[in-house]
Amino acid sequence: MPLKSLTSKVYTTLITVLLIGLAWQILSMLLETTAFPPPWEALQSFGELFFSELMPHLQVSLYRVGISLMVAALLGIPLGLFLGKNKRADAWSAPFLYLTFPVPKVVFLPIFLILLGIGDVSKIVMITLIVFYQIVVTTRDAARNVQHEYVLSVESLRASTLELYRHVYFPACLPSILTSLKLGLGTAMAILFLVETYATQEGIGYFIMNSWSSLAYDKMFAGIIAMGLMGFLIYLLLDTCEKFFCSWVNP
Amino acid sequence: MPLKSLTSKVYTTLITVLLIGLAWQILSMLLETTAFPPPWEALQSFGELFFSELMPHLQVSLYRVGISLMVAALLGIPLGLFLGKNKRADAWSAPFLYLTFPVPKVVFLPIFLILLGIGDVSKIVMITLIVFYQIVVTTRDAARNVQHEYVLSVESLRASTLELYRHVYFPACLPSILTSLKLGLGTAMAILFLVETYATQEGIGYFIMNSWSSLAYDKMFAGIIAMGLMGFLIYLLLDTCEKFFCSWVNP
Amino acid sequence: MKNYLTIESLNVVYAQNGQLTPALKDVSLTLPQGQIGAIIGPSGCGKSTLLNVVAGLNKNYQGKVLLKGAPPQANNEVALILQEYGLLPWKTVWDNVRLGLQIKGIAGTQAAQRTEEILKQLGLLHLRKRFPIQLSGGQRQRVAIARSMVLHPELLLMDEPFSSLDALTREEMQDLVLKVWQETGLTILIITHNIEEAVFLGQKIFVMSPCPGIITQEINNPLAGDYEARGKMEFLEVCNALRLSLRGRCQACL
Amino acid sequence: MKNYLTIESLNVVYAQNGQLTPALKDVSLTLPQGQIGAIIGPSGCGKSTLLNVVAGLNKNYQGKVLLKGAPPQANNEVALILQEYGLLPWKTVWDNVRLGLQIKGIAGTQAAQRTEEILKQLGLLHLRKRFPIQLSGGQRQRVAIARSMVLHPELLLMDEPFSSLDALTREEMQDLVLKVWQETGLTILIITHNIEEAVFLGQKIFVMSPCPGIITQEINNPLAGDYEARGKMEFLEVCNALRLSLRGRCQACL
Amino acid sequence: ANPGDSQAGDTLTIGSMTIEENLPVLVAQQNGYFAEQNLEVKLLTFQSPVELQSAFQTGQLDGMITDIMIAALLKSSGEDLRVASIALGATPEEGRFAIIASPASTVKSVADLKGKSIGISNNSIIEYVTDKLLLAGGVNPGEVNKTTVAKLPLRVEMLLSNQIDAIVVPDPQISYVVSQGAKIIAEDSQGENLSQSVTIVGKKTLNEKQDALQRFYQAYTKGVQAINASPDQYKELLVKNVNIPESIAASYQVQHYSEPQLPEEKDVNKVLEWLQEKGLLKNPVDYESFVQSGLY
Ligand SMILES: Nc1ncnc2c1ncn2[C@@H]1O[C@H](COP(=O)(O)OP(=O)(O)OP(=O)(O)O)[C@@H](O)[C@H]1O
Ligand SMILES: Nc1ncnc2c1ncn2[C@@H]1O[C@H](COP(=O)(O)OP(=O)(O)OP(=O)(O)O)[C@@H](O)[C@H]1O
Ligand SMILES: [Mg+2]
Ligand SMILES: [Mg+2]
Repeated sequence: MPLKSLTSKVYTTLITVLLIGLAWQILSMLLETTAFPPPWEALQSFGELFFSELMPHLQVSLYRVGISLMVAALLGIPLGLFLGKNKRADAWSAPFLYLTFPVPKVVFLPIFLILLGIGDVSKIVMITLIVFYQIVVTTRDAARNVQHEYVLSVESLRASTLELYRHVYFPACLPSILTSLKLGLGTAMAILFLVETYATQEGIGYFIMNSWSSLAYDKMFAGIIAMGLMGFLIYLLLDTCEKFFCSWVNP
Repeated sequence: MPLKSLTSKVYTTLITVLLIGLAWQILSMLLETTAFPPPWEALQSFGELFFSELMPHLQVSLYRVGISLMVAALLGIPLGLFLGKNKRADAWSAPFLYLTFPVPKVVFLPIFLILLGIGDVSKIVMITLIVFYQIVVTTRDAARNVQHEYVLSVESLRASTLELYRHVYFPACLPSILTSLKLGLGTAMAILFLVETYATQEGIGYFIMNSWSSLAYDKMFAGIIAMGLMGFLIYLLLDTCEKFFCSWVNP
Repeated sequence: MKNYLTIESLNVVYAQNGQLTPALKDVSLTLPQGQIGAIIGPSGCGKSTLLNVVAGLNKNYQGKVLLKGAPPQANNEVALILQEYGLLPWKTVWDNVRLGLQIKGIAGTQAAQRTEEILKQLGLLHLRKRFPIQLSGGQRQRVAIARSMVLHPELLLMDEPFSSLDALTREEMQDLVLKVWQETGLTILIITHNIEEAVFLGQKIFVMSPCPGIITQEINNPLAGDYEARGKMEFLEVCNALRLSLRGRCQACL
Repeated sequence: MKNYLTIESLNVVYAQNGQLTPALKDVSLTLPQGQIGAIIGPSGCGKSTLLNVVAGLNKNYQGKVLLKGAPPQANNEVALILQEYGLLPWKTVWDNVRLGLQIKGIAGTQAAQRTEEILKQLGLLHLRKRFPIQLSGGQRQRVAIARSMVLHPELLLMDEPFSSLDALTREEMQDLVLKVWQETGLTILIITHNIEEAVFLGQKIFVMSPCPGIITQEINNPLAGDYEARGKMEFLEVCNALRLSLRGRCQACL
Repeated sequence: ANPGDSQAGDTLTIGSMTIEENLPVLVAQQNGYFAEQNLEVKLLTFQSPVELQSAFQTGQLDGMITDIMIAALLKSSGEDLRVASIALGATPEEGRFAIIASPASTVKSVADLKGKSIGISNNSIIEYVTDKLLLAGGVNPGEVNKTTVAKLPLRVEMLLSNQIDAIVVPDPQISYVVSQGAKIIAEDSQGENLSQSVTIVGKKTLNEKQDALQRFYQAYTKGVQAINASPDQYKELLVKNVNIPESIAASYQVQHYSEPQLPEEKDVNKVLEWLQEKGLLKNPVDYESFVQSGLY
């Protein structure tokens, strides 16, 4: 069974890759612009550059994204669960969230620079902050909607608040949390373009922007392929987590 | 009851605004940089500029964000529900989503420009695309997790597929969909900074970036306040929708 | 009398995490049009599984299941009361009950009238604006009953429909079902754990036994539907016979 | 004998969408330590509400509710079987049953042993790796019973615990509860719709009536717990008396 | 850091974008001229001017290479800084900017630009040069449709796909778009000296690290001399560190660099006037307190 599902997964992925390549080819032929090279050109640069250039950049970005996602999850999930459980705290924090959430965090860059310097810390904190908001909102909304029946059931066992979180709120919200991590991953990769444009010469975001600036579109798209692959791998990881930890949902 | 909850909402919001102001004041005093003016300076420019400058910019941005959110929702929600319901379609589309989702859509800007021109269309399509992904992923994950019991219950009434969507999948996923709209709103506002930097002199994103590049930090922060307010209002709208349409969740 | 329901050598196996659980094995039964069949059997013997197959909800079966000669999904005139009620938490009592009519394309005043009538009969009208979560267990169960009765189906499938009702309300409900049955001549298949109920309602009583579920006995019961019979010796005798037949179940599985 | 449970003029009102539904009005009752109390009454009369208050789940009440002289939340020795089972869908049968022990701080082999024992007694051991959604209705109900019995509580609150069980399994369960009660001398408060069950188990039987819920009668029943009595005339007489008492309910509310 | 601390003077952090102005610093780094001076110079690159100036403003940088406009804006917004030298543009030929028409457009001269759209980035040297070039060609800047496109590659792409009639860019983008068929309409390499990029330093650095700055300029001067002596030798370094499109890298010429010098007062005043006209100066800026002499 697992083997079969693995083969079929590989199969669909391959077909998808071929289809994407085909669409790409057609589009690049239609557009006839250097800004959108045909897929084989990008693939060729990808192959050439993978070990020499792309890998180190990917590693740096992976590190930044990985740390940020983890920190954001470690802070955001408990806070979200707390707010979703406690109507009072929620009512008090909601205006704060609602006022600050829509403000793009980019504008706080100067403050971050002063407080944290121009090194990796400010970059990681920036990604973390943005992903954190997404995780908090998703987790809170999920925790708000946890069926009261389950809470009562575990409360009747005289569970402490901590145990309620552990046995009810967390598992009940886990599917939503994993969704928010997936979204957070997408967001984090997008923010790479923001934070890897200052004071660094490393990272896949820098690589792509730099290739773009020097109008080296084949390199740029090689970077995009690498980015897609990196995201794909983290995604697979999250998906496996979902299969494993949420096997109770419509098993 | 509704009146009381309204007053308490206004009350917490006011307190929150005051607290944010205080934190801002303290931080700006500590940082001592022109890049982070004290709140009253920003407020003063906000007051001065609100009707003359900010309003028109806000209107333009609101239009762009509003249209994008709506289009993204109209396309993303049905697709998400469809993928969540149909395991087959999901299995086929998943690799595509997983490969393309983590690629920041910014890199497709040149292609969009070529295909759609430099006007509002390419801006709106850009925002739409990014928000669309978030809505699809959230809705799909929510639809996957709809309790099978409800589906069976309505299937036993010999409901057509369309009716299943209408009476089961859509209402069951509505809380998640509203969450994704909130997140989408935040994302859309962040992308304003990207799409309002080309070929436009309008929009709050342009206003803020323009103030920033001309080092008019008081104006910049006046713009940030306006942005926060605009987000806040859309948020309130979404929250009211949630109260209204999801009153069945732990009533 | 023509058979409304025909089941021949039905087999159902649940697959979960790579493990197979046989739930029904080689089950055959027939139910003539306009009759009431009662299924009785120990917990976990496959009664609900059987009903789900007949209702067309479980398409994953081997064997032949025909409703008026057609496969279950093709039949539009079936109504099912699920064991767990199956109420939609996002719809009020009123909307839950009206849903079936809406799906059948019956709308407007006719739907409203029928909904109101059934809610009144089941003593639920004052609760029509509530959500299921705001009801007591018995009230929820009655909403589930209303939801299927309002459809005026040809075949009514009931999975322990009165389990959460007090004795009195239960008797009222039995009477109501019987009244509707007498008036409209619909076919009914009911699962129950209550031996008296099975004997009072079931013209054909199917006794099931688990591991995997099979039908061990089929009793033709002429006393069914006779209000007078309820207290009589004859009635109690059938009940006792049924009780004995139930005792002889497979012990290996528990 | 000291009273384990004392309730004095308890009032509960549900507030929903600005509308108030009185559920219990001026309810008083006492239950001595080591006795079995049975609550019987029509659907929607507030039985579950009462039990939730005693279990400490509903803190929104007026009046006095004391368990061993302390408010319900302070009591650590209560176990509750919820009407809707209250199983966590994300835990297997095994984990659902073990959860209470885990929360009580009992872990390791002792917890595993107790869990295994109770699952065996209830015929569920072979299902231990399944999730609740993979069980039949009656199996779920038995898991809910196992979940509270494994705790060895001082006070066992049961909300229609046997409603989804077939007659035989039901009797087995009744016997099991009785056996545990005789062995450990715990106090039990059970809600049931089954008149025979109330008479067989309840040393004190509380009859409730709705709109809003009040206790109309309190019957002291010396026959309770007597296996021999089950078939006897005396037993049937008490049952009949109880049935009559239940008929005299308020008709206004339905 | 303490002014008396000898260690403190040994590191200078300079911010810049990936532009040709960086070459002397890069050469000095590569050839060890800074090391000779017992100096460590960190060159941090940014992809957009906003981030660069934020980093400078928040005290992360000792100095930065930027437009004279941004320097003036920063100065007038209260930032205590000085222009230490011209980075590029001491002569008109250095640091070329040009108005370029798209391959398909009919624009042949500056006069043809009336009513056409020009892609620029506003409040910057680009806009200043655009205005001046338009005026020199007899067109009022108000008569053209200035379109802001902040990102350089985007501006280039929009021109090449004929989304826009003309753009204003510096080198190497000029060479690139010309190689793709676009036409230069006007450039600032002849006549009046318009475009100057400058190196600015914060007052704090001036006070605390004056000695280090002097040594920096000695090394910098050696770098400039080395480049001018054999430009081709440093082409590879330039191509690697500055975004020179591959397709033109082969034919690309390393330009002439000037030794450090201060911008002339009249050039600075023209810029200040322009800023004043646009209402961008919060406080007046005067030449004397704007530049710093005596570093080289
Ligand atoms: N959340 C709620 N909001 C409003 N009313 C409620 C809520 N829960 C229960 N009620 C009402 O309170 C009354 C008592 O409910 P309760 O669940 O205690 O009844 P019960 O005696 O357990 O009935 P049953 O035998 O049907 O389970 C009912 O009329 C019910 O409609
Ligand atoms: N989704 C499932 N996966 C695996 N096994 C299942 C699943 N659903 C039911 N079963 C098993 O199939 C058997 C029959 O289940 P079914 O629900 O039909 O029993 P039932 O006769 O209705 O019992 P009850 O009287 O307790 O409701 C049971 O042993 C049950 O454990
Ligand atoms: Mg069943
Ligand atoms: Mg109840």
